[in-house]
Amino acid sequence: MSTRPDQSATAEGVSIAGAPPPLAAKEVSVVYRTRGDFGRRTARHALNRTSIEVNYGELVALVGESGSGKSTLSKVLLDLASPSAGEVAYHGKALNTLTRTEMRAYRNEVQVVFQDPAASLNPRQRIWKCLASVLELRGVRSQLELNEEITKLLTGVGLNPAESFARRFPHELSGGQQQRVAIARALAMKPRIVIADEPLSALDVSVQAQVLDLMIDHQKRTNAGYLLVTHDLNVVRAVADRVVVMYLGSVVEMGDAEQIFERPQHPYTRALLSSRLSIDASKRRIRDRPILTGDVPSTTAIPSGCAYHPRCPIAVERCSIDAPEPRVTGDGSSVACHLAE
Amino acid sequence: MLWFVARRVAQAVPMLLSVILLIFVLMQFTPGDPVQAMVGQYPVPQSFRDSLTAEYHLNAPVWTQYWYFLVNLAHGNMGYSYASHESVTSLIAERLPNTLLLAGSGYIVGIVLGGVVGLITATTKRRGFDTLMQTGVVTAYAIPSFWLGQLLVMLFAVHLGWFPTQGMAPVDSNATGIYWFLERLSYLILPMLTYAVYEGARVTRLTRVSVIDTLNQGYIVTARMKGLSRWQTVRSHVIRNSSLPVVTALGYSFAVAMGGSVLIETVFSWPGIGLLLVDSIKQRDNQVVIGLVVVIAVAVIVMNLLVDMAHALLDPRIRA
Amino acid sequence: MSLSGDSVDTAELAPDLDAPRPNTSPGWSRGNATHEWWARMRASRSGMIGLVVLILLIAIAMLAPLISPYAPNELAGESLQAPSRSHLMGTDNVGRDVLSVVIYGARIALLMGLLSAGLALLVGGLVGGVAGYAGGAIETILMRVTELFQIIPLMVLALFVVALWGSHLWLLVVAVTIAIWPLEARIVYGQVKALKDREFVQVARVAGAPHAQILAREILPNALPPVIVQVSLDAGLAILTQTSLGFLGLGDPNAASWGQLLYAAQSYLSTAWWMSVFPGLAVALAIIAFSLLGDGLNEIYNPHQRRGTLGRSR
Amino acid sequence: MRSASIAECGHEESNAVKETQLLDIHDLVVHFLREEQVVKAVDGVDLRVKPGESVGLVGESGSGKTVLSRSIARLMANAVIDKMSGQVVFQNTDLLSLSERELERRRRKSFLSMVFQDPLGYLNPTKRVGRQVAEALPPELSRRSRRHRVAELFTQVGLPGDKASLRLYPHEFSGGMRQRVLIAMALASRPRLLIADEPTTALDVTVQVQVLNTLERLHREQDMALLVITHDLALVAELCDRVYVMYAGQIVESGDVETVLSSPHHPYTQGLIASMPGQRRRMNKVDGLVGSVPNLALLPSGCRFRSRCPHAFDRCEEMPPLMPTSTGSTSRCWLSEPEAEGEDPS
Repeated sequence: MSTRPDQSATAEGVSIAGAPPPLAAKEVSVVYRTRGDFGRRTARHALNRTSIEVNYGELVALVGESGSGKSTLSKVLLDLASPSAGEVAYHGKALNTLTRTEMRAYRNEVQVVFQDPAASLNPRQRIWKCLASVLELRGVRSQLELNEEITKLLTGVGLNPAESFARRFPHELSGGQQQRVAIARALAMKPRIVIADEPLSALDVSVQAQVLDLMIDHQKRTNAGYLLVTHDLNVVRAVADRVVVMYLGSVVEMGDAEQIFERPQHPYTRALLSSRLSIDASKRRIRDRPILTGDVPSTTAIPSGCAYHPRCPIAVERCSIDAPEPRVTGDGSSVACHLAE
Repeated sequence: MLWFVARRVAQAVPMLLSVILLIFVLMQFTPGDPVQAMVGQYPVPQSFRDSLTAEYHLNAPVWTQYWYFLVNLAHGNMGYSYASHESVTSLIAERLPNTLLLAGSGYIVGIVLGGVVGLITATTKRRGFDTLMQTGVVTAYAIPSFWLGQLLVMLFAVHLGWFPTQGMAPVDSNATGIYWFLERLSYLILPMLTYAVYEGARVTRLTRVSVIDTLNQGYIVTARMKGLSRWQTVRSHVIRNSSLPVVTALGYSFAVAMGGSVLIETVFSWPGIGLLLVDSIKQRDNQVVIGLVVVIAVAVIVMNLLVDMAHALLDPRIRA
Repeated sequence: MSLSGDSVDTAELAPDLDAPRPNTSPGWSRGNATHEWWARMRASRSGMIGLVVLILLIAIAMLAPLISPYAPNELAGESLQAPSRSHLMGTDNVGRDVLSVVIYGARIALLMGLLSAGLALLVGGLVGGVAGYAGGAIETILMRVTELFQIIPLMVLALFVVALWGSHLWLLVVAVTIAIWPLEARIVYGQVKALKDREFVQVARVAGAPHAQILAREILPNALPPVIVQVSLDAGLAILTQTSLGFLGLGDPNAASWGQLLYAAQSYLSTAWWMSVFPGLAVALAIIAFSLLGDGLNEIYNPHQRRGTLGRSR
Repeated sequence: MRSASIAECGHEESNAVKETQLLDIHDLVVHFLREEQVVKAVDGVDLRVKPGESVGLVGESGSGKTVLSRSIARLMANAVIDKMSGQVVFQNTDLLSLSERELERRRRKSFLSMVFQDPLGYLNPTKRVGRQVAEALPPELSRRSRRHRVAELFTQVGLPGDKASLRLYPHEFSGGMRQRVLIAMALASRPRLLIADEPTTALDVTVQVQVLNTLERLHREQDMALLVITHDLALVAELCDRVYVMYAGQIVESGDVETVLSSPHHPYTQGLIASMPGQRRRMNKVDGLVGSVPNLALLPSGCRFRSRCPHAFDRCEEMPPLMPTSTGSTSRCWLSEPEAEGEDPS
């Protein structure tokens, strides 16, 4: 248990020796206790002792199905939700111990792009105002500078002519354009870490690629760290350096993208990969696909032991009793399964 | 379901205590001394003052006072009317059935009428009819109930002479059997109608919105795909589902109706608790006023309880 | 499927989320906001009728001394005279000119209605806003208290306050305010709470915007429209409550108000219909005006659930 | 002029072949009104489904594919329709000419059924699932055989058919199971054609495979034709024999799935395939699409893809008809014309 942080550090193999990762969640749990109608209490275990880190220059993909806690994890990393246990560390320092200046640095450095671009823009602000209020937080004050910066930002995300877009309200833009504005706003803070929570899933197929390109371009150019939260494995395959697979609030496997896709260790990862539809498939592949039975259980009733055991094709008795701890395997990835090699 | 009821009832208790606390707090803010707040502006003899002070522990700290206020209520003791020297409890008990008769009948007629009209306006395709009904609803909604009562009295009672103007029964009546019933009915009709117009307008509006909303749901498309006819779809998928929000709103509207009964009972001199409330206020008979406010609050809480249960019966998602 | 009359959700059938929207489509206010607002207001039948009637009422109230034939409490002639050329709406039981009382009554009704609605917005907005934004225990406590006030029927609550504290003009305003503030509190609370969790507010937090800025720039501008609609409806309710108190004989006996006239009329229903009909009409008109205005504003701010009370717009 | 060109191009099939069609949509036009604008959701669509065939209809949001599918089953609201013309011939009957009563009668037997996206919204939350499925059965059935048949349908779609499950409410099911209930309901009338509108979009990927697998099995075992409407080319690749690609209210390309996916002719199809992340080498921008789908109420003249097309030229100001290509598919692009084939940059 106590050795885990070191283990995961070696597991990722990306962090520079000694220096703590710029953004990391350590053993974070989030439990939402809701009082349902008429006093019935339910506890929703959104995250269960989850650790993850994001380093500069890498693109980490966080994959999982509904209820896997991937959105909660990104909220925790953004300090929009507070963990019930564990902590989020910014350059090795827990968020709630940051000084004012450090907090400001964190707020500057870590930015977000949400799923629904229409909801993430204030409907009553013109694009200019929307970007300006962010730039002002960075200390850009004069009208001239603001105009200049906003033009640069909008052109940077492919919204030309910038002046015309700056004058508009969000609803006058298409979904793809709105998402570009949302990205521009995140970039206005010159972030070194960007957390993108399902940034593509609200967009049309033909627009997804454009938006993805834009983010990848920024990531490569500025050497920023990206945490891409998604359920689309095809996207992950195309762009990720490292992959973290979550199931019901726990990380079941993480490792180098190449390794995860070529040699998945956890049975859930394997099931996830085999359910990826592909247009290369020779016809009727659907008929031959191995089927994972059952649905994702609710986070209010997480199975005992390994949360995956009721659906797992290779589960043994032990799996229903104790929960497997993440273990580093031969090729440097980390997997939480009793039966993994 | 049983659990649901038990939990819901258990929750009503603190609610009740808090409402009584609210009433108590409002009384605390009354200018003048507390005895005066309780009895109103009667010149009361010192002996009565002392007995009240002792009964409600008015010299004790506020929390103790609240406790004895509650204890007295729990024993059904709401004090004595200084005007009539009767116990407040018996005064209210005497008047309550009359209010229930009037409000209940008006409520039922209004709900039935409003439900039917709302369903028709929502499903009909004739725009003109819909607009007409809608305009009617807005108008009915905006007309003060007491004024509508006055208009009805002037038209049907004074001008046409069809119904009596005021009261609940003639002073000296020897009608029996069916005649007795008809006589009572003739007194009931106008105030009941006033109630029903108001309640009906509200229910029409609610039902219309709710039915239109239900018709836009996916399962209506599913029903049509299954080959159900229009009427079958309405019967089996629309009515129950669209009654959910209406039932919820009825809980709130009951409170409004209780408020409205004060006005309607005044117009028609109907001897219910609403009229009692107004008379007591005018006579500064505050013991009665306090008792009435408590009783009305209890009635509203009970009604909300019933509505929640009806809701749970209609909607399986709420149970469990 | 032809069951539904007019409101089929075509957005579901062909969402054009990704198509640039033309400038004429309805939505939140935009370029030339005032201009746009006015254009849409003019397109709303309910809204325009409400606005015109309301402006008329306000004009009457303001110009009362100029247009009213008599002073409100002046004994203008014999009592209980039917409408005639010299007394267009007749005279009341003490010989006042009904028309004059109705005209001056507009002053009291509008003043007291708007005053109580405004005060209720102030109290309710503060309670609801704090509860919605703060969350946690503060939220629970404040909203429970708001609920309590709603258990006692509005009218009964107002009566209770009058019974305890008396019925001077300003106490009536307080009574009505106490009765209707929970309505405002709930709507403000609902708005603020929903907006607080919206993505664009969270983005502002992530960028490090201070609370004051988030409230002022992100939450308030978006919470305001539905609140304005509610205030318009509640102003009508305030007038109704205040007139009702007057009708019960609990209004200020010295102020010439609609409610007071209706109270007096109660004793003369068989002889003097004009004492009831004209002030009642005035009350109904004022309430309809506020309610139509509210509908119109609702159409402007929520164009997608356009369901005007007077049929469709345009 | 446009309809004439559609008639002479398109599928050049003899009458004999035509008669074997299960569903034959000819020049279907559905325009509806929204906020005083005419939305040309379906604008001259030809589409055919043979008995037992599996056909995909691919399009992005705003392409009109949902309106098309609803129009086939006549599940569009009449109130907002601005214009509806053309033919939807199903089993030799033009559905558009049927009266509502006749339509209701036919929906109950061996007709066509639909499965919708978002299963929760399409199930009545206050009714037990068993009863909802039973409603779709012919009314003349006895109570016993009704119950029996519902249990049978449940097992067919992979749900437990025991009494307790039939008495559950929709909210007591998971998303995947709800979708199965909808499928069971659609199967109740033993349809010859099942139209599935985004059947798995709301589901998790592991569950998506389960549901698609069930659909495919039912299609195969019951010889039921499938018309799958989706935005996901991969889903079509795995499930369908033929595919129609829809853009801005029109079919822009159609043909065998393998042919269309391996050698797409229309620049839109090419762009769509290139946009699929799995198709691209890392960081290597192949001809992805630029811009976004046009507003169906404000369509440009000529080829509707013109503004986004990398190959647009003068002639594109004129609307191209659907024309046969060298690979046997059809494409609505001047560059796909046989004589222009040489210049086709694909």
